[in-house]
Amino acid sequence: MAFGGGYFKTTYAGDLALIDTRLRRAALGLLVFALIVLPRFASPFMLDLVAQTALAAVGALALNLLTGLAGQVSLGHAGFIAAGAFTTAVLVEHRLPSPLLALPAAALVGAGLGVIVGIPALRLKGLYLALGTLALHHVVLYACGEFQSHWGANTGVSIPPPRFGAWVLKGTIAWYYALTAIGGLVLVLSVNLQRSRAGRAWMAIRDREIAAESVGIDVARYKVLAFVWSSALTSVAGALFAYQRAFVSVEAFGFFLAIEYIAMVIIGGLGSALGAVLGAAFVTLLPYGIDAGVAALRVPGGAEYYLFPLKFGAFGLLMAAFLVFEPQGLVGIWRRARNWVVLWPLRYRPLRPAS
Amino acid sequence: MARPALMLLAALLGVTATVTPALAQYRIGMSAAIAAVLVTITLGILLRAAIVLVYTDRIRHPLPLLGLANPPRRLPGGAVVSTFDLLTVAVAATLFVGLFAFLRLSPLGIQMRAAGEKPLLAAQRGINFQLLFALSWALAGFAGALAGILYANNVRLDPSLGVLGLKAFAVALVGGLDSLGGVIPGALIVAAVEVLSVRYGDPLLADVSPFLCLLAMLPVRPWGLFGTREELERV
Amino acid sequence: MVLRVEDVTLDFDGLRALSGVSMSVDAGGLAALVGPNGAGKTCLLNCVGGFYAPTSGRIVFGDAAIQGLPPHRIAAHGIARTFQFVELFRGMTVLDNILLGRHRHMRAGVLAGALFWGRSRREETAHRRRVEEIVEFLELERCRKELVASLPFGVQKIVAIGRALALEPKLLLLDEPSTGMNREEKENLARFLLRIKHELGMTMLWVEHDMELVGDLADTVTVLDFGQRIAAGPPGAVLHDPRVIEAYLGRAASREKGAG
Amino acid sequence: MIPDLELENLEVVYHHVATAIQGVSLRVPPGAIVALLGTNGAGKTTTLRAISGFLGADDAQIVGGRVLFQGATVTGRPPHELARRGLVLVPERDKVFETLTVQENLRALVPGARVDHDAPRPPVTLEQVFHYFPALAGRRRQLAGYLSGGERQMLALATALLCRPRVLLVDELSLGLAPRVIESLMALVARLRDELGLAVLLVEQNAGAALAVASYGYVMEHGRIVYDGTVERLLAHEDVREFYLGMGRRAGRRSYTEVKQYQRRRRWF
Repeated sequence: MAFGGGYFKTTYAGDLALIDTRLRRAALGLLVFALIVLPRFASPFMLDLVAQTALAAVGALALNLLTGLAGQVSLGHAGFIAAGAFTTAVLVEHRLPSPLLALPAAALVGAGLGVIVGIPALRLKGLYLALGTLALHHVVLYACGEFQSHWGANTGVSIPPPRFGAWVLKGTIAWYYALTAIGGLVLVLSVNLQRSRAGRAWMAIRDREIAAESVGIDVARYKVLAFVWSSALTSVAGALFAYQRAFVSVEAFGFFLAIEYIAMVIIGGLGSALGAVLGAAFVTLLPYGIDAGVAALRVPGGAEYYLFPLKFGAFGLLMAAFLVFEPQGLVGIWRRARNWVVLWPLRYRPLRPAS
Repeated sequence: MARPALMLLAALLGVTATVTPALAQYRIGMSAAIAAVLVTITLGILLRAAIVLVYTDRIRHPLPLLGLANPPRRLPGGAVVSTFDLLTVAVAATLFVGLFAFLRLSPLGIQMRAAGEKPLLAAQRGINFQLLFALSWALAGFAGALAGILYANNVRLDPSLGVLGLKAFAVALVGGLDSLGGVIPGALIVAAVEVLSVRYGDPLLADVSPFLCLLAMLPVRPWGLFGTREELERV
Repeated sequence: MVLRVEDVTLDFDGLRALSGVSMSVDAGGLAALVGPNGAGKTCLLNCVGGFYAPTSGRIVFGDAAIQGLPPHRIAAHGIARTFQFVELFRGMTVLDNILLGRHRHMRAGVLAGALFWGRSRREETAHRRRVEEIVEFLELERCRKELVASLPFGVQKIVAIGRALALEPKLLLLDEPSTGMNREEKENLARFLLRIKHELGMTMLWVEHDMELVGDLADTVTVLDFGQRIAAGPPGAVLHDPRVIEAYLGRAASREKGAG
Repeated sequence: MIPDLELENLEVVYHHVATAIQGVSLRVPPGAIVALLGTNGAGKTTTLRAISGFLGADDAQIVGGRVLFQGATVTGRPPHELARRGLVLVPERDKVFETLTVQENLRALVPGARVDHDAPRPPVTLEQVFHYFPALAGRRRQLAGYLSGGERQMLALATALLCRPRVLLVDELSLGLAPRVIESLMALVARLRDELGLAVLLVEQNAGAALAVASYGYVMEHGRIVYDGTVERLLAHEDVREFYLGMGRRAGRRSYTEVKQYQRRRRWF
């Protein structure tokens, strides 16, 4: 990092390694071990929370790929989630409930929608793009709503548990392992992307489009690619969401969900994979935290009525607090803490010697 | 729970909602436009929570409560519109002319445009840009609130009225974000499409029609019908 | 002749930025382009680099006419450039910035990059080696893992040259590389420019305001004023041309020249 | 005499961790032009920004020392307040409002109501501005974004003048300008000092141009002032001559083709 001393590498491969010290390797091993043995100790409710967080992290990582890396703001990611979920629902309605069909189909639908937004995005910037994606979200929801009422299932569509041959993915613990593994895999893939050619090209476009062109990056191609990959991944998350909840209804994918996803990447810290995961955990767990807080305070009856606006308001307050006080998000706090430890007992990094 | 506590909480939400924009807009590391969108949404979330806390989310019709009437008027040419419809048009026109004059001619308006372009330079020239940002948010809030009042009296009052704001985004973009003059044709087009899709389509379609307008316009003229085309970046 | 600009005219909203400019750059040469602010130097560079499409005229690079091509296609032809205000990728490290210069020479796609195994990993290592050569060439070892945004402007300008060199171009366009440098840094820059010319054999088209640098280093000088070429030739002759002194250098500068 | 501007041991830190300047002290007496020279990254621009007030977006803090303006401590005051008091910065980049016309750029500031009238400062009128910068008068209706580099610098100076400065902080006046333009702008700064009685702190890479008009100079390296003195003393210093003016040991300018193939060392202390 930017500190003077530290570890010296003798090969480029060594310098490229993600986990480069014994301490980090040990910490990672411990974390994986803890996640594996967790079901022996935790309640099903806790496991479900972890699983939900992992699923949200997949969506947040996908959005981070688009917004954090490539710099293309999307307010319509709930639309892609809805598209994935409803792709599954449509297949189920056509008696094709196999996840081996539904997941690739969701990815394809997502990729297609990605192209549909990606191509106008070539000429759009900032505000226009954000609102364009928001518009797409509304249109996708309209289409989903039409489908829902068309099939006569006004409340929603039930989804059977995913079946892989003879084995059925069912129960809290199974879902916990499946979703945590998927979340971990997507995290590793996103981290890798950031240190390879395509990820660098996206970051270049984010930082300075004109300079990106000057080094020979086909900006148009890479922008569309970012939309396609991000929305395909998000749609797969949507399909998983449908299977896990076993139910799909258009009400679940409203404007607020889109805001939740953008909040995840912002509260977590834009452009950082770790941030996306932290943000996903934060936003997913927040409502339960408030529930627990209300329960602990033993407020008199009738309080449930106010719970929804309370959650809403707390969410807004936290968003505002992060926007104002910590634009770097949770990852910024983490970096500061790390700097504090590394620099201790000094407070500031000294000026570098003459170069 | 005690009602005063809720009121206090609502007040806290409201204050945060009004202070956030001015503070957040220049701190955030992203482009100003994105920061503005996020801040607007946050603000919406906060205000909505505050409103539900205080007033609950029942739908109301304020007009009879205020003891006002909204009689229909016959226009020359035979069309019939409500009084508040006429009032809305009049208010919109006044607001439009007033804003135009303010931003083009008054020193404060010029300072506002200056601070919008380069907050730091404005500060270095003795302009308190945070005050100006707060003022511009207040102006926007005032105009939005006027729209809300007129709509609530004319149609109904409920907390999900905020969706109107999303339509306003569509209008602003179709007209061209940097063109005050584009607002009127933009609004006319969006409204016409909405009315026509109620008439010939279904009401659900009408709800998304502003967004369809937006999506149709963006690939063709991304800078809006009357906006200025973004110049090539200087290098 | 590596680059030929033939009768290029460029209009913006009725404003004529370039009118009928012609010039050529010989292989291996260091050609300077000078002139007052707003004379159209950067516009000409932008036409060659593909950021502006000339209203009329031709730009020939090697055997190919390149006017009006998009910038990334021009980069693929072997033209790299630096910018007046560096335009680096501020949120990335020096290494990543220079690695981006290798983009055109690399192959890995999105999926290969996400997996980061086998071929894409070997490719990354191989190009990292090339980047280290550039880091060493430009003496940037100390800051290779620093974020570009935290570096002083003068160092950023050198990083920008490094990013352009990583493209392994045949022609390097430099837009006021010495702006914001003091004498000492300019001497370093001069050293790098001479080494690029002699050791890498690259052809350079160089927009510059510092007449001492131009006088000492350039092989040929072209002077623009109000979008027109007013003089061209070896620096010794051009910088004493009365018209150039009148339009650009001013009296004091020419006195200095006379004395030195 | 109280200096118009004085820095006492100023220390600035970026992003809560990175030290940018450590213990800078300097004085700008009334009516003087003081030059601040230094290599890139020495902290010159940071010093100017620290004087004229940081914004939250910079993520920088003054963690030690004081800024005194006409005897009063103004450390960490917001930029607009400092500008109104008469401490006005002409920044290095982003110095005009490009989407406004020249006239609007000037008019955004003209109404004197916001500036306190009792301050012993020269009133500056639009006529005066056009008198100093006749080139701007002809371009009143043009968008500032279309101005050339020299004209932009003039407009930046003009809007700074309209803030009725006591002390003018100028960051890289000569950046990217033609030799002829630099010459005339430097002469203009000297003229403003003479006619309006301004004090000027001139931050420059172009040491030759700055020392031609300044009376006193500071040399800054690695966040510290390493050498200071009258212009005569600076011009006599061997290292200033070698590293900032490019003079060889012998008389006359050293050619760039004679550069050494290694980094040279300098010896300030």
